[in-house]
Amino acid sequence: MDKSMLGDIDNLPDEDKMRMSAMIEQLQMRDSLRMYNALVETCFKDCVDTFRRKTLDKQEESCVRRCAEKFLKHSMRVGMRFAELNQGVATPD
Amino acid sequence: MDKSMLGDIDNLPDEDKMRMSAMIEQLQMRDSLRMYNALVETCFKDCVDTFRRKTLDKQEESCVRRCAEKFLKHSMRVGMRFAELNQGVATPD
Amino acid sequence: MDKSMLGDIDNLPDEDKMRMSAMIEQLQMRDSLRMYNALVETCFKDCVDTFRRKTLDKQEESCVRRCAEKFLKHSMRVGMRFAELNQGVATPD
Amino acid sequence: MAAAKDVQRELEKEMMFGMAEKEMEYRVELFNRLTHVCFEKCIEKRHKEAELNMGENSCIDRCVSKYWQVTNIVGGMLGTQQTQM
Amino acid sequence: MAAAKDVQRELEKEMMFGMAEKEMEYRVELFNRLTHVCFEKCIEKRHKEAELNMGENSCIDRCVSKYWQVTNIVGGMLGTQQTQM
Amino acid sequence: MAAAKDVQRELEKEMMFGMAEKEMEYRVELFNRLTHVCFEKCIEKRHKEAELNMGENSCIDRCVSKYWQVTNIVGGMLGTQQTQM
Repeated sequence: MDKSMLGDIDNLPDEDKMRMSAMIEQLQMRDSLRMYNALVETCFKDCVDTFRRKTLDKQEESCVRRCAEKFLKHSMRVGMRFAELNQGVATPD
Repeated sequence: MDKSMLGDIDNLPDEDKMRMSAMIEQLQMRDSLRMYNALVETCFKDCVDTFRRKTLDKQEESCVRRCAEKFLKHSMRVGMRFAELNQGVATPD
Repeated sequence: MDKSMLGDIDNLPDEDKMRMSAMIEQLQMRDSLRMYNALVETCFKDCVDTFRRKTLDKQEESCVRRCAEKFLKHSMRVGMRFAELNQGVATPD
Repeated sequence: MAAAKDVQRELEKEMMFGMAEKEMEYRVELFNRLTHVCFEKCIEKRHKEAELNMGENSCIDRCVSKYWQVTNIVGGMLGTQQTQM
Repeated sequence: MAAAKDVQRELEKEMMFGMAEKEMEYRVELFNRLTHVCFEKCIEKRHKEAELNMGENSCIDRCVSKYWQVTNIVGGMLGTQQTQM
Repeated sequence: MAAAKDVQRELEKEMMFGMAEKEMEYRVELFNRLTHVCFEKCIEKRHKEAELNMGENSCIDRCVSKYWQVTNIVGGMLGTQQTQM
């Protein structure tokens, strides 16, 4: 698995660069939508367990809000660490 | 996340309408095939737990049949409720 | 679900055959990359449970190696059995 | 020059189709996750019956409704945080 | 008019490729789910050995065979219910 | 003949874009699985707080680092076994 595959992107003709960046933009949109779906499923599973009413009670709703905030912070932190590792930055134990 | 994205589909030229409906048809095919896969996995997991023979015993087979029927009814009901919510129909508690 | 869909691939013009095999090659690449991802996740889940250090200890590392080997052998065996069933080969109980 | 403009227009159209496709994929995935989670939360696993009983039916309705609410809450949070999602 | 027909034919070809692609994706997904489920059901989780033992090997064979049977049963049910799947 | 060559070149370009797309999809999937697993392993499920506490933060850092190591170990094994992956 090497990273060189996209290395020569700068040498592509303009038309292909545009196509490439359109593709990246679309993958990013798909990625955010998937993240949104994953976040909702995770927090629903963690916070909602009773089905006696069809609306969330206060406790469930605040659990969902805290869960979503934590998920976003978590996923930003994972993203930072992941980027460091991708760039070969060493970090203390 | 707004629904307007596809709102002006009627204003597209005929060729694009055809492409759009071809795309929708393909996504629907993928969707049914995924549902089929998900149904099989769910009912296999719920009903099959012993591996002393290579064919399902009577009990496992009827569990699978009931599970599949329930899954289909379940997923139809979810679809109906989902569609109502998408259209903003209020339902009693 | 019948297999005939791709049955007349031999009758396609050369250009389409090339497109078809390019498509198959791409799906195979996606498939291997997904398998790689699934293997890593499975073995990480099974083998790593403590997070007091940021590097794997000896025990975790050898668990991961054994798990990965088993996963590959497992998936080859599943592939063989799956292919037999796809071709309608009967096997003893 | 006309050709460059054609390419540009072609790309924009591809982009529009691609985005519409991603949007539909999102809805399908939402529906699939919802179906899966509510099956897990509401349906008795031994499958003694082929029919959904009354308890299961109302559990499904409430499960879908609560899931929908969670989607909206999270969507609101993402909207204010990132101004765009 | 010839152009419209070309567009039509081009679309039909796209459709054929798209459907073939979906069909292959389905098979790959089936194989992946099957592999995952049988790994969970048959393989001892502590991974003390790098080899599959006899019990695991025969469990895998039976697991694949039973999964295949479930696929066929469900396929039959969908076929009669919806006449097409 | 020139046309056949054009088709050939067009296909090669499609192939290049397709492979680049698969490669990016792989990275996105890796990131998503990693995020999901580390959330499960590190984050307290009752969600009493909206902040990550110190224990959770360092757990995340170590989880990502260990996951990365597993990726490399497995990548190495696949590389030597299959010479190509």
